[in-house]
Amino acid sequence: MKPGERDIIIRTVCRLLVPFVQLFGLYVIMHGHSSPGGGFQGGAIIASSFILLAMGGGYDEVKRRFSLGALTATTSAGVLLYAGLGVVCLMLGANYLDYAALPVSDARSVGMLLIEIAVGITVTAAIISIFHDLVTFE
Amino acid sequence: MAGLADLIGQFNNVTYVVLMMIGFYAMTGKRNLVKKLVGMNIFQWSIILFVVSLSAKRDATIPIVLEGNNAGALPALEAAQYVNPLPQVLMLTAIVVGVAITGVALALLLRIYKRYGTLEEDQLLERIRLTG
Amino acid sequence: MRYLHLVVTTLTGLLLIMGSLGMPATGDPDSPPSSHVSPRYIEQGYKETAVPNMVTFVLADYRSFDTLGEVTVIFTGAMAVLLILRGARSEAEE
Amino acid sequence: MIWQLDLILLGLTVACALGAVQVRDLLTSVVLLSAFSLFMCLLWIEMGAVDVAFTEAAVGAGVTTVLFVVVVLKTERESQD
Repeated sequence: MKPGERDIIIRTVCRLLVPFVQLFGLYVIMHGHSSPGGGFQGGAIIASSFILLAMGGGYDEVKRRFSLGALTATTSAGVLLYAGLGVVCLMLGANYLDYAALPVSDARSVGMLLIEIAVGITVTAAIISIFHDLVTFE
Repeated sequence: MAGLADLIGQFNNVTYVVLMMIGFYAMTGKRNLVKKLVGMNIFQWSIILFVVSLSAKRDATIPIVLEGNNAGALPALEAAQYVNPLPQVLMLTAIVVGVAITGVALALLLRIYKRYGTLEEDQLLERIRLTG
Repeated sequence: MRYLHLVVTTLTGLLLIMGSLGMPATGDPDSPPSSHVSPRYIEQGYKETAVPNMVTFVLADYRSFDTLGEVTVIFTGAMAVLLILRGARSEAEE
Repeated sequence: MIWQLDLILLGLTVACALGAVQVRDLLTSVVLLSAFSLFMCLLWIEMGAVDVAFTEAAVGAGVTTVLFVVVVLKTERESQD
């Protein structure tokens, strides 16, 4: 076994666990309305699934799956989605971030779900980005 | 029994001060920069402990509305039944911001180690003086 | 001077303990933080927003500005790490 | 709130914090910090702050520890004090 290589059991178990961890993270984001959870927690769980992949398969495995530019763009996309929802409310004639103006039923609940998704995207991308920068620094 | 209840009520307040003293001691007294960062994290969590302690209430349940006991009608909610959600919200965001702060501090540590080759404060000061 | 930090730590701790003895006891339902604005959130929030989790609706609805600020702070943290570490690499390559 | 449980958990957090500050091996220090964070998480469940406890378990005990371990392994493991 070469120095940078992991045992096949660790590698396989980590790779098998990753989709379940990611699914649980999505569940936590989506179900934050009626149980403990939300964007911050779900984002951290999805980010830690990538960290698990890095621990199991070596960091090159993870780097093949996303580009750095896309990671930075995703970090900004979450903040822009959040601020953009506020601007949408402004255009519909209400105050900034006043979701009651959205033209759907249960508007405030739907607005909160969008906010949680935006927060989740930002937290996921930010934690992966920090982890990537710390690991690849020579 | 009033004396005992008062004493129990002050546990959290005293413990947050003790944890804060430990963190403050690590930040001022230890010379290793990673130790200082560990102290900073303990300090931060002691403040979070203090604020979350303000939200606790005796004989109250978690801040999620109990549904389904009478279908259709909205349950009448009493403030004394649920713990205070406001300090929890503020501290929820503070924890996640703490990770971002720790990340920036660790990045600075890596840069310092690359440039000076040490993380001990006294050796670091000496090398800074030597190289100018 | 060697034990100055211990003295400072002990003094700060004693002052804080003295100050915190006047705090409301933990678990007091009528303490000032629990009697000002949070009863309004607990009693009216579910009717107004149809979301059962109180932490979620205070976080994402009533205090949405606050959360926007926090998300911006996390974004800024990620960008700061990027500039500190990846900026160093391009500096070394030049 | 159960005050007996509260007292035990507060004692454990203080012990973990003292250990994390005093031990010389930095990797042990980081792992003790993670344990400290996990006891804090239990303390918050006991106080009824489930969302904060969830965040703490995911972020404080998970991600922070990984970041610290990465830095300790990339620099020195021994500390002078």
